[in-house]
Amino acid sequence: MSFIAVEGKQVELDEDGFLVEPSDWNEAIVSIFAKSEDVEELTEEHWKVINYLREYFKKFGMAPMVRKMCKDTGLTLKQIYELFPTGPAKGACKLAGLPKPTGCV
Amino acid sequence: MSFIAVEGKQVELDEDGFLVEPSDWNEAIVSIFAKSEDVEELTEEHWKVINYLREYFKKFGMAPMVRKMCKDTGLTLKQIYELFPTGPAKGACKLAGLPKPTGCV
Amino acid sequence: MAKTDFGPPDFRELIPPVIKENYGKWKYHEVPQQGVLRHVSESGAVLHSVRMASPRLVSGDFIREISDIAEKYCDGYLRFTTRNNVEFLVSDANNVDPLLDELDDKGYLVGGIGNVISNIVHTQGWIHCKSAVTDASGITKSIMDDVKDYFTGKIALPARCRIAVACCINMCGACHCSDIAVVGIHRTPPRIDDELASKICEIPNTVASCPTGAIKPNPRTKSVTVNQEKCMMCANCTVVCPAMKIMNPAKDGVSIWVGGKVSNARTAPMFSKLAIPFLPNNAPRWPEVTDAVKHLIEVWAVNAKKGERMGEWIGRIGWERFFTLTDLPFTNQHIDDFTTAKTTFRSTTQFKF
Amino acid sequence: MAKTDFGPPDFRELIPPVIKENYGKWKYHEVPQQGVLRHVSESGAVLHSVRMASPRLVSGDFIREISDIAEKYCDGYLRFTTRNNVEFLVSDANNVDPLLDELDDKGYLVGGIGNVISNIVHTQGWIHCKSAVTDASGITKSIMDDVKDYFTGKIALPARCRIAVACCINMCGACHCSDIAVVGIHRTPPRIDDELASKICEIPNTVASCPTGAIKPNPRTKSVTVNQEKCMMCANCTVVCPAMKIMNPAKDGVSIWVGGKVSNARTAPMFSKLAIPFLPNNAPRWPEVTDAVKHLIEVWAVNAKKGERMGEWIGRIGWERFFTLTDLPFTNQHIDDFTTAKTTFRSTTQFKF
Amino acid sequence: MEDKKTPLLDELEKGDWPSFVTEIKKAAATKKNAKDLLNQLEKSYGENLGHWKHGGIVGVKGYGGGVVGRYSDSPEEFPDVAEFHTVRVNQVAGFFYTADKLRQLADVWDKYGSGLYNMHGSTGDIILLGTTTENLQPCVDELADIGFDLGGSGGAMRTLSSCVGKARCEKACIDATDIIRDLTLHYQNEIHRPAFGYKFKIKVAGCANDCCASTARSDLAIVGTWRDTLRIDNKAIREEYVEKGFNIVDRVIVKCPSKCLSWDAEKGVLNIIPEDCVRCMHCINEMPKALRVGTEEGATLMVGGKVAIVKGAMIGWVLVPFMKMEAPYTEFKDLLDKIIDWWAEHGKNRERISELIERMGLVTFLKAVDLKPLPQMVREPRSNPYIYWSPEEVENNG
Amino acid sequence: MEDKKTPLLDELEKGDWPSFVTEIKKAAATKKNAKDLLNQLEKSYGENLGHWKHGGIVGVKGYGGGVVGRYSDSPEEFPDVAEFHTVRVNQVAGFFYTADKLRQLADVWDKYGSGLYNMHGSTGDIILLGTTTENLQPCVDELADIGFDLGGSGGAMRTLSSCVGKARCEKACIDATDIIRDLTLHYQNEIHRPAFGYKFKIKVAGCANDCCASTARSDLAIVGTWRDTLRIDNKAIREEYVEKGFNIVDRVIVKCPSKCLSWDAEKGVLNIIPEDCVRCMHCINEMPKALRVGTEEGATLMVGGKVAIVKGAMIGWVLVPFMKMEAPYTEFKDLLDKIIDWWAEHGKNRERISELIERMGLVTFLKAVDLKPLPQMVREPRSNPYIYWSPEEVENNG
Ligand code: SRM
Ligand code: SRM
Ligand code: SRM
Ligand code: SRM
Ligand code: SF4
Ligand code: SF4
Ligand code: SF4
Ligand code: SF4
Ligand code: SF4
Ligand code: SF4
Ligand code: SF4
Ligand code: SF4
Repeated sequence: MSFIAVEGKQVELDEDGFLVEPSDWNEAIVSIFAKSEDVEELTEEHWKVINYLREYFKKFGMAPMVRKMCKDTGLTLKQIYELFPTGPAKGACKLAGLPKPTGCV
Repeated sequence: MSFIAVEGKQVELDEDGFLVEPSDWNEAIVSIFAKSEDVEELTEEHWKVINYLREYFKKFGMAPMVRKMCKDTGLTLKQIYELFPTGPAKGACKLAGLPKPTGCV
Repeated sequence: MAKTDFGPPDFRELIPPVIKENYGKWKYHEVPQQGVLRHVSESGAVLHSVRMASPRLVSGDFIREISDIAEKYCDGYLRFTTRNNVEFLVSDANNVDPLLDELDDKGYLVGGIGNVISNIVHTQGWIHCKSAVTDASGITKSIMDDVKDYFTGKIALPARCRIAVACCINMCGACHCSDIAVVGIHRTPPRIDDELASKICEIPNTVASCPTGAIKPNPRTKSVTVNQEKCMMCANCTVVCPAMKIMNPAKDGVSIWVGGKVSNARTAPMFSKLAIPFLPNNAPRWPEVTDAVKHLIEVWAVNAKKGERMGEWIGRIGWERFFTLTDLPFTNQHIDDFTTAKTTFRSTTQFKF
Repeated sequence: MAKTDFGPPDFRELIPPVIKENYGKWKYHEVPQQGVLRHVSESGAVLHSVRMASPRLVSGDFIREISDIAEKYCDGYLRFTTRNNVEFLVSDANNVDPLLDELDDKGYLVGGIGNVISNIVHTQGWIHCKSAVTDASGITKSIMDDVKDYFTGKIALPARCRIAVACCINMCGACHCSDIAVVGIHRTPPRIDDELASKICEIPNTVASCPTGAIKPNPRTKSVTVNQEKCMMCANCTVVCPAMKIMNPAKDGVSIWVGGKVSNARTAPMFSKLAIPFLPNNAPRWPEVTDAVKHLIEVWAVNAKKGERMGEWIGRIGWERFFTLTDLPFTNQHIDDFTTAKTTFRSTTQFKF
Repeated sequence: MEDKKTPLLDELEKGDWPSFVTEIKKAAATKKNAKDLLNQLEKSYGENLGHWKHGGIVGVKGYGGGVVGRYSDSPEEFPDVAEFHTVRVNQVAGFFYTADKLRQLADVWDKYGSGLYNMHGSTGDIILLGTTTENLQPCVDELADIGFDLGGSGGAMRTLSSCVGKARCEKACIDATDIIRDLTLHYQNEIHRPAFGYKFKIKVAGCANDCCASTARSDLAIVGTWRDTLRIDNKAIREEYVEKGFNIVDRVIVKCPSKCLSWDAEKGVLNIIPEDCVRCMHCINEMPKALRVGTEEGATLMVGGKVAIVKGAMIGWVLVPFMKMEAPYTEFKDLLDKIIDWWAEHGKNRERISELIERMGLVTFLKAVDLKPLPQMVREPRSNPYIYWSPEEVENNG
Repeated sequence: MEDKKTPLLDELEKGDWPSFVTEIKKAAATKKNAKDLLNQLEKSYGENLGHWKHGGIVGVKGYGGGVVGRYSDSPEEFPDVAEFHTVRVNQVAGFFYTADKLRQLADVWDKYGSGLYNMHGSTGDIILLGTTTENLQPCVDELADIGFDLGGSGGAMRTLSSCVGKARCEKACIDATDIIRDLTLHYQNEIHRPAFGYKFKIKVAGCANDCCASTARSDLAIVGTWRDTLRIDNKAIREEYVEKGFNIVDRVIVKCPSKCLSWDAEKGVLNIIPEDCVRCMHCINEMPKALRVGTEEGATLMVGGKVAIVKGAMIGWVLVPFMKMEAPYTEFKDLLDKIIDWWAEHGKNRERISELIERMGLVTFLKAVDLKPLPQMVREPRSNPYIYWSPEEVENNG
């Protein structure tokens, strides 16, 4: 567990750097997470993915499967990795403020 | 198929003497059915069973199983047969205006 | 009130004296000739039973005629078998041959014992059942005409072969454990009369009746709907709800199943498995069905080892070889997709090409 | 960007010349002595492989030591087996004995070939896995200490006996097809931290994770509920949802399963079946578990015919005899109640008293 | 009634096997309903379509079952089978009859029905094929006069049946006919007044040859067996079989499923490992003059046999490996009462007992009927790790 | 760091079998995290409780898997394993190494990790046991320098593994090591960037002995087999076996599952009915010097092997009875692509392919991957009458 300062507020992160409190999420946090996840600059494409993930989660209570995400956003897996070098789970989901994916490892 | 006159109205019966149109059911019909089913006199006990069946059907969309009916009405199977000599299915259900039981034969 | 609950007549009053005296004391039996059983008691007493084919559906004339015969040769004692043959219980050994002669004269067939095809166990069909896809009696008669030499023992078989015919998958003949089973099937889903259903259908029961969960209540029509992709055309819903109809003369048909058995001899009992998913329902003599049954019997008879019933033979050679030897196509229909389907998939590299 | 997607080193560059030259041309092998394989090629070339036990979890020292040994006797060539033993690939036959001597000197065990107990396939346990009910390495070590004479071939066995240990029913060691499997189990249902679940739980996934459908969403708490009567304590939900906890040191334990196999030799592959539903999780040496395993091996070794693996032996004598001979109680837990349970019920009067 | 032609059915009078069409025609000579049955059947043959309506709920006083109602869907065309109900008459145990008894039956049925019979129905009843609603009560009353009672139908205990058993079979380990007679009398109420959610069938086979297909066709099958060793007469083996050229090794030894037999050709002796024998009957079947079942007789009870509807066919599962079966069969009846009670209590509409066991679990069922789990009950123990532990079991084990 | 005592673990240094505790201690001599691993483990041994937290999602650039994250739940007590991630390194096909290669590996891991290894993990990877988040990227970078790449984890194609195959086994009918090397290279993206709903495992066994447990442990197993007749050297049978006292009848003939072998003792000849042989390997296993696999080599593909979660364990089902396996394995890859595509499209989260096939039906799956139904795919045809007919099939059949 650790804390980061976001706009003056202490925000708690778990050991993987995911938000502990989902409601802490905001755009400023995205910029901070972007750095740790090797995203150089947040483009429109990044936001497209982030917004898609947030909406999907809101609607279905879980993260989409990667293939679905590619289909729905029109991005290839390769493009996703170009956008989020640490991958959809560790990268994109973190930036989107989703709970840490617990699928299989 | 056949018809009987009930309070001036022609009521249609199927070949087993069950009502074709469930909404045709009324108390006068019970008395008519009572005769064909060897029920000599309609007592309070009879009505208890009839009302129970109708309510059960309304609630669950099907007739109760015989054992359940005995339990719920507090009557033994023997008593049911004393009340309705042609039995729960052919006798009691018919008087109660339920659809013809189609369980196993 | 009429007399009730007294049960059937007491069998003890309807058995011949030799049985009464040797009840539970039978020591062994032999089969002096096809159609005749000779049971010998510990006391040395002997009973001959002569087995005669019956169509099962019989008239009063038949009942009276066999009664007459029984009186003539068996002091009136006779029985039926669990496969609906008639057995004359002959106490006086001298009566056996005359009895056989009379039966022969009258054109009755004698046989059905041991490694033969005994009478077909079958069901009501169009003669009395509302669910019948086909006519069990008709198919039975057509098959038995063709295979009667296996009943009389004229042609030998490796083992017994038990055939059953059911007019629908309710399988009142318990086809599910027969060497060869013939079963009427539907191939199109039921149609619903919503208007009628709203009056007559016990909807929860109808929903529950569907093995594949294809039926859902339809609150709008106060009826039900059927998911066509899930429906396996089993007709069970139509038994429960009179507003559902499934009969489709143009598309209904007959299926053939093989390899079941009931006895625990050698192997555990076995279910019959699908051999031919569909044959046309071709009354009055069902040539496609009789040909298929004969063909199955012949392939088995030629290839099985002595003592191997249909299912034991297939167990030894494997289903892939069965389909090759019988030259039957293996189709989508053969692959199970019901609840325990996965237990029927082959989890080994052991197979034959 | 770092180099990616290039795959592992090419095995062709890591095999000894004798393998390169005789690749695909091996003709037969023999086992001159336990722990040594002698493969002969069509060309007449010979390769000796010397198999040595490994604890699987090894240190850099170990890696360097076996490298040194390999260099000394095998030009540096060695491999690991699919059961985590080390195999020294000796091209020069003259090096076999010196190698064996050195291994012996150093206290390494040689063996594991043929009708023996080879290395146990096991899993991470408390050493690295969050799901571990028990410690697989510890149980493995405890068992192998006890049965090492079966590894080295000092005591003979009727056939191979493959043991696997898994620290939870995820069974990363694939216990499900082992002659003997040791599996950590829970016996109490999971507890839910509703507060945490409301933040972190992907509820649909958690609901879907339950094999028995015991989990339902709880809209009130934005969490889930567990139906205790349906819960079989499998822990799958706890893998999916960090807010569900199932560890219960006082009640968790170890189960033992027998009769599985993987090869298609003689019989199809078989699943392991439950033999002992519960033994205490008694670290550091699990005496109840090691005793049980030893006992199972001994009963099998005494009673099986030559060549019969555990499952084949049980197949011949029947499970009822297995429980008698091993003197193990047959309990409610042994009776299957999962989706294909009915296919495990005995549908024949064939059994032994 | 004009005499309709039946060219299709006439085809079924050809051939050597006895013809049911001929039988119907015989009845039709005097019976109008038999004639119309033929006519309607001819129509079915032409159209590939049955002509009986759904349903039919008719009966006689005091009984809830025993009659299967039928109405033609074309009563105008076939007025004489407009009503054509069958009467299920409880057969005599072992299907034993005398000429007199059969004639009495025929007399009654000639009077009230079509004069057509199924000898017998698949469950075991005498099926009297076709009469009118009006005739039902008098027919049943007159059947009672000659000692015949109705069998079962609907959600009831069904007519019990058995193989011939000790009456005529040397292999019978239990008195099958007596058992069904006793149970039939004991359970008259359960047979005649349907009070269950579905049918419940009982069949009794004298031995594991199961000549009445009990494990395939009955919710509770009673199958004769023995606990000691089968009896071997080595002299008879030699003289009646081996010396007459019978290949005992091929026909018996290698086919023994438990491989517990061996033939000592030198001594002419058959050896058996008694505790390995699974009493499959095969060796006894092959050499009936030399081998006999053991003497410590009893039965194995198998629960749950049935055909496919709804959850798939089942062959009965071992419930009690061995039970002595001595009149009045009190131990058996006590158990049966518990079984039926549990099923009637928990079973849904049209749910057979095996389906209920499948739904609730065998262990739950065993607990309800006070039976201990036994390895004989299963082909194999569970292979999946989804073990349920009750809190008490957790306490007891550690 | 004070030197904690580990009396419980010390018990596991006793006995002759090599001790993992000793190994950890060796590493602990120089590695603080190995030492704390030992300490935390000691605590687990004392409490019967693991001390790793749930989750752990760490990784390296460009890869979505290959690392299993782990955090201690008592980081204050065991600071050196506060982060203790394992790195799954793709093993060399056939698990072949040279001393040099191993030492290179050890050098990297000494630098960045605990100095502890699983040789190998159950899927086949080299498991580097424990490092920090910080060290991950440099460690993986240096592994790349010595030619080692990551394996799979998560919803990906997992690291492929095989038996030793043609490299050292006379029984291999396919080139197992080459196949996994080729497929591994071909499917790098699927291995390294999880895009499926769950894991997908492939294992290759050279023959039906299945020395890598492929049918039990992989969603798609490739098992070597042959189509012609196994090769018999009767001279070798006589000289190497029978004449040396080997009981060929007991050990081979009666154990042949298809009973297609017979031994002509007089002529000293082994007879086979070739078309009956199910290629189980037993006879070849027993007499390796005399019998060999056939020459028309290929593979049987088995789909669906896995362990219990969620729907119960499965042993792979025959999907393709025989496929030639020749580099570059195009026919195989085409089929695999179809299989994975169908699964990825229809599979739910955490649903293995066998579970999807079970849910949607084998026939649906076969249609999707363009395979015809074959009797080899089933142990037996259906016994229940619940047959689905598509409207087209109804049209075609009648
Ligand atoms: C008369 C009858 C019993 C009855 O109460 O009516 C009967 C009587 C005998 N059976 Fe049976 N079985 C009778 C139906 C059955 C059935 C049930 C069925 O077919 O529906 C079976 C189970 C069939 C199955 O497994 O699918 C049956 C399986 C056997 C067997 C075991 C056969 C096998 O090897 O699988 C034997 C043993 C034998 O034949 O040696 C047997 C043996 C016998 C013996 C030899 C017993 C004896 O010692 O008296 C009897 C005469 C032999 C015969 O008919 O071949 N009986 N027998 C039934 C005659 C039916 C018929 O008319 O054909
Ligand atoms: C080295 C190894 C392959 C590898 O790539 O690493 C291997 C190598 C051989 N196996 Fe294996 N098997 C190896 C794991 C397996 C496995 C997998 C497992 O145990 O997890 C199996 C399946 C086990 C099972 O069925 O559960 C396996 C089942 C067999 C069999 C069939 C045994 C049987 O009768 O059921 C044979 C045939 C034989 O032994 O005659 C066999 C035969 C052989 C032969 C004789 C093949 C040959 O001609 O070279 C090899 C040496 C025999 C030996 O070790 O006993 N190998 N063998 C594996 C050694 C593991 C170890 O260290 O002990
Ligand atoms: C008459 C008889 C067939 C025959 O020609 O012999 C028969 C006829 C019918 N059976 Fe049956 N069953 C008959 C023995 C059987 C058997 C065999 C047995 O009892 O040994 C079975 C298989 C064993 C079993 O019970 O599982 C059998 C399994 C069914 C089923 C499927 C039950 C299931 O659980 O799967 C049904 C469907 C139902 O109950 O709705 C059924 C339903 C029916 C109905 C009542 C269909 C209906 O709803 O109208 C048939 C009435 C036909 C009629 O109009 O007469 N019948 N039925 C048999 C009863 C005669 C008798 O009392 O002796
Ligand atoms: C490391 C390894 C065990 C070992 O000690 O060798 C392992 C370790 C884990 N397995 Fe596994 N599995 C390992 C091989 C297997 C195998 C064997 C195989 O692949 O041949 C199986 C059985 C085969 C199969 O896939 O069905 C296996 C079946 C599972 C399952 C159950 C999957 C199922 O469908 O039933 C899970 C549960 C899950 O995925 O959530 C699982 C989950 C896990 C997790 C990721 C548990 C978790 O969620 O944290 C374990 C991580 C432990 C850790 O901290 O390192 N592991 N797991 C094996 C991988 C090493 C490698 O890459 O070589
Ligand atoms: S099998 Fe079907 S059609 Fe035939 S009698 Fe039984 S329920 Fe009727
Ligand atoms: S026919 Fe059978 S499968 Fe189809 S809807 Fe009716 S009950 Fe369901
Ligand atoms: S078996 Fe369970 S506890 Fe052990 S490593 Fe696998 S997932 Fe972890
Ligand atoms: S432990 Fe298993 S059975 Fe129990 S609720 Fe969780 S997933 Fe379901
Ligand atoms: S079941 Fe047994 S006792 Fe009954 S008739 Fe058949 S062989 Fe005889
Ligand atoms: S009864 Fe069956 S199991 Fe017993 S000895 Fe005879 S053949 Fe073998
Ligand atoms: S699976 Fe076959 S080819 Fe591979 S090592 Fe084992 S015996 Fe050899
Ligand atoms: S490989 Fe197996 S099936 Fe084929 S002959 Fe040899 S033992 Fe028989």
